Amino acid sequence: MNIIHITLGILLGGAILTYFANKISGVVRDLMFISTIVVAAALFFIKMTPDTVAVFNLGGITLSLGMNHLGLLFSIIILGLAVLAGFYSLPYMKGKDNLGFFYMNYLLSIFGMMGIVMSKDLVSFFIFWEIMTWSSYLIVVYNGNKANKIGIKYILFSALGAYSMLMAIVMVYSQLHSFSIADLSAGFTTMPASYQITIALLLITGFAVKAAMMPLHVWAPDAYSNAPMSYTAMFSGALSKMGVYGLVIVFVTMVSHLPQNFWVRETIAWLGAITAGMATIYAIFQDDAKKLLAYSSVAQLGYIITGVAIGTEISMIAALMLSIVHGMFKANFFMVVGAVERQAGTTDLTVLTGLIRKMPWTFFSALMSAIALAGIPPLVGYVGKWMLYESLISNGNYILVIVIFFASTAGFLYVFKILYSIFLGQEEPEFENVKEAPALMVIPMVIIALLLGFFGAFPGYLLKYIDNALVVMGYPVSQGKWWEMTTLFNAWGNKVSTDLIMYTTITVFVTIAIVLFYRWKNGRYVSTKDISLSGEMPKEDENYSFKLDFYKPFERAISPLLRYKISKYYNEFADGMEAFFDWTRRIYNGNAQTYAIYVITFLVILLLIANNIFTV
Amino acid sequence: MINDKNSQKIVDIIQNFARKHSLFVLAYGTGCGAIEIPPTMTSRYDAERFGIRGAATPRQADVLLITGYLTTKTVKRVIRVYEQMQDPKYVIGFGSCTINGGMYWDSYNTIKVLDRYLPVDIYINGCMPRPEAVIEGFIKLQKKIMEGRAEGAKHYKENLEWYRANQKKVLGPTTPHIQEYNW
Amino acid sequence: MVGSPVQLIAIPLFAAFLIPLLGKAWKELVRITPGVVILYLLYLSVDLLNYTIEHGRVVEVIAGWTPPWGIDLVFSPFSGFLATLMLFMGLLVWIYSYRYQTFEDYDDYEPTLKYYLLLMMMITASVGVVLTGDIFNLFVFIEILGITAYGLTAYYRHRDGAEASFKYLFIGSLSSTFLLLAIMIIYSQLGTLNMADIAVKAHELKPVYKITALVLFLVAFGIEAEMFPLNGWAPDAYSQAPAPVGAAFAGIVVKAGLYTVIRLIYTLFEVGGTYEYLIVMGLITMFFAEFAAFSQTKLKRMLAYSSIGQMGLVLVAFGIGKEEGVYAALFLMFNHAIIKSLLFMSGSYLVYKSKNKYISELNGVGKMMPVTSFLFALGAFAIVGFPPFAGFWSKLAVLTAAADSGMLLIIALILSISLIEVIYYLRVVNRIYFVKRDTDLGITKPTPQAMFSMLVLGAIILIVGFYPDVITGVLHKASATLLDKGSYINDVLSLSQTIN
Amino acid sequence: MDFLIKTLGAIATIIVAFIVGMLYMGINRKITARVQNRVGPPVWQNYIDALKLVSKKTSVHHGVMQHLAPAFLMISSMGTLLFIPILRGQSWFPNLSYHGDLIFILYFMVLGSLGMALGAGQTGNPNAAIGITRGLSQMVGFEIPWVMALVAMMIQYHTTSISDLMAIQQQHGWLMFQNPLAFLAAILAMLGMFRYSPFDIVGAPAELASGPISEFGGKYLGLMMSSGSIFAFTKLTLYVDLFMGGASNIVVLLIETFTLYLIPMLYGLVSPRYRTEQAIRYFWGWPTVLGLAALVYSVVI
Amino acid sequence: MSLGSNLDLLTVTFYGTAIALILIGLYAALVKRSLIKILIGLSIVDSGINLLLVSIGYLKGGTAPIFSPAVIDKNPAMVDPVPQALVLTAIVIGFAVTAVALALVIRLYRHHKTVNIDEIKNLKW
Repeated sequence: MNIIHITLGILLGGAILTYFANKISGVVRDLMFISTIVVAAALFFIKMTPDTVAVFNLGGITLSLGMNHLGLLFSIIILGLAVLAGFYSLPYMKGKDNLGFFYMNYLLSIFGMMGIVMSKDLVSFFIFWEIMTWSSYLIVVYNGNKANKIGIKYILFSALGAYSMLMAIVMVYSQLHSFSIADLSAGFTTMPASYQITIALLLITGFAVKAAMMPLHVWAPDAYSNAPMSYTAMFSGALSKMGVYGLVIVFVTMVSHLPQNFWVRETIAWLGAITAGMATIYAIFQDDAKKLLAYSSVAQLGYIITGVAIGTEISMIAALMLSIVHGMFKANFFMVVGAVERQAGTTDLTVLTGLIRKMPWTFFSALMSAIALAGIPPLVGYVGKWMLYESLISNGNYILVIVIFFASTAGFLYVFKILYSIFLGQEEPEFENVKEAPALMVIPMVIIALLLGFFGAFPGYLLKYIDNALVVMGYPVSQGKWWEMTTLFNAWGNKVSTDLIMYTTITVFVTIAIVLFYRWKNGRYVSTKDISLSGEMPKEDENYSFKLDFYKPFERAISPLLRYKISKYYNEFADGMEAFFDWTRRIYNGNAQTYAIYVITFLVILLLIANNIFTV
Repeated sequence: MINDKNSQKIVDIIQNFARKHSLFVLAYGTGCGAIEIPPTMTSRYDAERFGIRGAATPRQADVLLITGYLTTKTVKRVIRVYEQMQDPKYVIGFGSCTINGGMYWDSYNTIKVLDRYLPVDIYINGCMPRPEAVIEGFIKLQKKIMEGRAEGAKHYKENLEWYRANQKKVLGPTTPHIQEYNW
Repeated sequence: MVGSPVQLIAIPLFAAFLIPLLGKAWKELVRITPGVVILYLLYLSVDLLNYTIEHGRVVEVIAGWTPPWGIDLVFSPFSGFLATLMLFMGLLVWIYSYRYQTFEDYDDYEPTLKYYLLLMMMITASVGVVLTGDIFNLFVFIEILGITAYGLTAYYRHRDGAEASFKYLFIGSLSSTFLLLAIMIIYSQLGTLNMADIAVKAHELKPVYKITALVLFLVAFGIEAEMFPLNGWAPDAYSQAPAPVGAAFAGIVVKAGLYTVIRLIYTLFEVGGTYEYLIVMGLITMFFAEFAAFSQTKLKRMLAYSSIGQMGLVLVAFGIGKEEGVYAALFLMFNHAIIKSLLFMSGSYLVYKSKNKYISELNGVGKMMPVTSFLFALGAFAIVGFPPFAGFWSKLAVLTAAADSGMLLIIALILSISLIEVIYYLRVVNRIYFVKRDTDLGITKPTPQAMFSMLVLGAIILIVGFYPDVITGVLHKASATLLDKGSYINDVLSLSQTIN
Repeated sequence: MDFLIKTLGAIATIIVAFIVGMLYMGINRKITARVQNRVGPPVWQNYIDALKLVSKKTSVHHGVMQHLAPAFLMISSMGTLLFIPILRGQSWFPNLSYHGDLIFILYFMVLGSLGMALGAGQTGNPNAAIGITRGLSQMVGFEIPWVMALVAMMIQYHTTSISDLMAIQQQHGWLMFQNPLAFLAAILAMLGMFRYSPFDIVGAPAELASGPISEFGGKYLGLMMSSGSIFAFTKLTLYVDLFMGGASNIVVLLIETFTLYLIPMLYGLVSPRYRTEQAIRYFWGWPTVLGLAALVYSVVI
Repeated sequence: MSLGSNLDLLTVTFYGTAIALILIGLYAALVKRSLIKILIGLSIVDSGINLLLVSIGYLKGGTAPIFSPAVIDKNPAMVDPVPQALVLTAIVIGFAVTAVALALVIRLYRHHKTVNIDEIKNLKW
């Protein structure tokens, strides 16, 4: 019994107990759920040391679990978000059906994720991966909304990824007769070249599905937006990072040894960048907050994939930094949307309007997340992006920089859209009685928002963990070379002082704000209906907020790009396959005589060719 | 210091100077007089050399230029625009129609005397006034501002009830949207 | 060791014919007797299995005639494992069908009597198929199995059971024709019917006879094992039979059919190309069956096609050969028996009231029948191979076995088939849990007995899933035994020497 | 002491930027008038305007974001100003230029737009929101050639620091001659950055009632104007630093910045207005081609 | 005891008839549309196979395979008893199958009011 057993045991046991606690009462269930997460997280962070190992023998296979700094880094994302989103979840999910089921799967997916980051061999990795997949799948379809469309899409792509991973795993086994990841990285170079590239590509496919890389991303927008927001915070924030985790391992231990190293990296990096670009464009035109954020998640994951694929030291730091930061701000954003959904009853951006005065704290955290998401200094979102650009430029991927920069700039558009549509604009009588979300929901959001600011000034606190993780992966120590506690360096020795930026910003902001707020009391708030509009005064039931065709000019400008939609090809392929399946089953035409003729024909054919296929 | 009388005077002088030389005009082009505004602003007469420039919204404007007759329908808007403007603000009545109704003196639905509804600082007479006259009017207004006599807004505030009563009288039951005026 | 393998066949056969007599005494005995008998047999079989795992196979001679002249029963870890599995499934099927409501629709106890009689005979025949060492005896058991299966398929008068049964019978009699022809060729050329003896003498056969016999065998057994172009009967029979019979088909009958193919290829003939044949046919079977399953609109038919597809996978696993492949195949057979039976059992209760058993009628049933739905979902998750359920380990075993032999293309094909499987099973699960109920069909609660047997199956899925070692030891032993052809021949034929 | 000097320097920098920026705007108005055959306002007209706006009473607001919008704008303009070198090799304007690099500045310059966008959104005026969407869309347009030009220079000289680029220009000559393609792309992007005609659809007065700022008056507008003029100076200085080797003293700086300022100004005087999508397509046309060519050029060099 | 060793007219007739029966039976089973005819065809196939089986065991001039001391002393050519046993079993089984099949046909006829196999396909796809 060590901390690994205990953490996993608590999570698994807690999951099952939570389900049964639901039969007793809702309060017991909630307590069970939250205490499971909190206790697991607390014990984990207090007790976990990087050298703990646990071994199971199952089915003739040795499953070994352990922890290293890379895993620790991702555990921070997982458990940190789990605690925050867990607290958030309690009021958010209150009164919904089947909560025992929901919380059980919630805990199971955390269990799966923790298992993944602890796995030291491929089989346990796969087992936990699948547990994570199906538990998250059950949550995606949990509210029953278009379950067969969205859920099947999600599970189909997940299974596609998982099965390509499984194929790679058995290929590894056939070559090395071991499932251990350590053996794999040691023995990778001894494999035949064709195996090396196949295994690497299969694994990349498997992880890219979870990380929603370009041709495999079509599940993501629907799945993200369909799950309850308190889970999507985890889903987009932590669960998708498992794909990143896998990609990091693959790129470090395998791709770097490939003869095709360069091409694999370039391809994946480009796919990541195109993912970022296209997903951003689609995010801009979404009219549902959840969908918008879902596409935005895909886009952000695109940056991360690019960073991982480039694989230089600084790009790895950038990718891991972006992973953490994306986990923070996107989880926060989804929580914001969840709070809005709970309080105002909808996430339709064309309906929502003017909630800023009703939900100021929610707006504050949304604003912080938005600034971090857009990568604008001085919040921490900027650190990762900066490093990503520096790495791409110093690595010679110039066009990639442009693509990513385009995605990033276009990201402002949807950031503004979501902030404006939900919180700004004219107030609506329909939302007259909307209140700020309960404290249990607001506090996690505000905590994340403040953390975004804090890490913006002192990114070193995060970079330290990333550095440890990268040292485990065989990179040299990067502190001092690429970053200090409050300074970032690029390949050419140029630097950015994050703390100075933060101080300058705050100084200027506060100074100007003081000027602006001088004689604040003399000012008077007037309703947003009181606007200068050619002397016209909107009636109470009229709302002049700009909602429809929000970025029509941009859409017109970019229309050639929108003509190709990958889901169209997938749909056509699926329809074709379905028609084909339907056609093949016509073989069973229901006539016994036909079946008999099949038998005789088969016999005759087999007799005729038997000499060729059987050797006596 | 700011409450000190002398320094207040200096501040007033500076402020009035600035206000005088920077008149953002919101032209309310209701009547035929609007046609005289473009020549006033463009190359021929170039009002901008006096610091007069157009403003697009009442929030930014200093001068409300009523170019011609106002009907009961438009006066509602004009009042609203006027009240949306920020202090200090001035009204210029433009053309005979704003003074006494002009050629619409017996029309059933035009406003005859603008001053009953809005505090007009300067009238520019003529039907319609030429751009020269308009510029003349602006210069008069500038003088008034410099001397600190352009206090229509203050007058409006002080006699709000009277104005409101007049407005109500002419607008009748169609006045529900006029906001409370308390700034 | 408490008894000889003969009891495994003799007792149920005897009991089957005793049932009507007992029924005259007390009608409830008709229901109770089979259970008691099967329970005893299961005990016997487990005991024997334990014995054989330690001491090697038990060869039992019937009526004193030693092989190669007489008929012998071979209880090896391999055949014993299958026999035990069949008996266990038989027991669960019995529990499940105990006071199964449909039977009670009839006033008299005659249908019940027929059902239990046929069920007992079916179990007898299946166990006989697995245990016998004589090829003609095998034929006889297969025929008995067939006749009982025809009867059980046509059990319901008001459904299309007769049609399904006729198809089954038609194809089945073709199968028996070919089997008899093949036996005839073997006997005419080798003059022996004992499997071990045939295996020894097989090389004496002229190639033309050998190949003809092989082809005939393959087609005949292929029909029983539901290979692709030969399996037209299967989905009909599965879907029209009563639910416990469907489960029994998946858990018992198919296993017997598969066993024959395996025995043929692994023991009787050593002919090059058979393994490849198995793989190719298995893949084709899988593909067509899963394609068909994908587009089904009726639940039981979908399960039936899925079952065929799984059998294809088992064939592939056997075709991989080697110990890993056989191990994987046996594991798959075990899982398939457990899981597919559970799916049939729970699934038929989910659509109990429905006439046409459409999948769309499952919408939202999860709220009304939580436990049954949960068990169905568990089965679905297990059969598509999600860890940590039982199906995962067998899938992993197949894949590692294939990878060991370097058959990457096959792995890819198996996995892509699995994708289809995932879709259509989860579509059903989605309907059960996450789609709103839109029919006014009522539900029928499972009987406690049925619930018990389903729970047992569910528990096995979880136990094997979390701790596969409960079963892997036996499987390893069984697969080693199957591959050890020499010792099989030796064990069987040495009897005659010791006696003579 | 050092801190004090730095702070004073920063304040001085901002004041100079404000004065110069306002002056440029005034000159712009004057020149525009002359081109239109008018006398035009005096060059100090803008100071008067700003003074008037600040002294104007501002007694209504629509919420806190409207208050903060000018603050956000100021962060972006002043902050950027503080992080780029004003004069080369002189201690007159000590600032933070060694603590940020080009990519940082690229992003920092956007913060103001975002804050402004939020402030305009808060007012609830549909014209403001429409203007914002146009502005942001247009920004996506001109950022592409702009970034291309910057990346071209970064890879040509292996640095992302403005000071380093200035130092390099001391040795190799101005970058506008070293990589003329990048310079052209950057200049074309600058047209969009200044939002003068033909790219002034954001605040098209006749159509959108001055767009984003339509609810801002008084001190808000005054601060926005100040911020705009500081930002104009900042951008010009940045261009001078990047392409004209920086300036060694204030006179040179003024000459150089003014020369650059003439480009968008004169281009704007003779241009009608582009629609948003036309503007975006314009930036993704020749400027982007030039930017790509610049990239290729600097890779080849 | 190979097939080709003692071919004579009788053997050829036996084998030929048996194979002809099998083929006729298969023809009936595969081509005829009536369930009854199909069953008859299957029965003919059965008969053919049984005949074939018996023929294998046949030995020209062989006696009945009855072991008695008198017979054993003469060491005569006995026909092989095993095929005969097999045939007996096969006949029984065939009988049972035919019986079941006929019962099914009656059921099908009641249900579908036809014995045309083309019309009995409620279960398909």
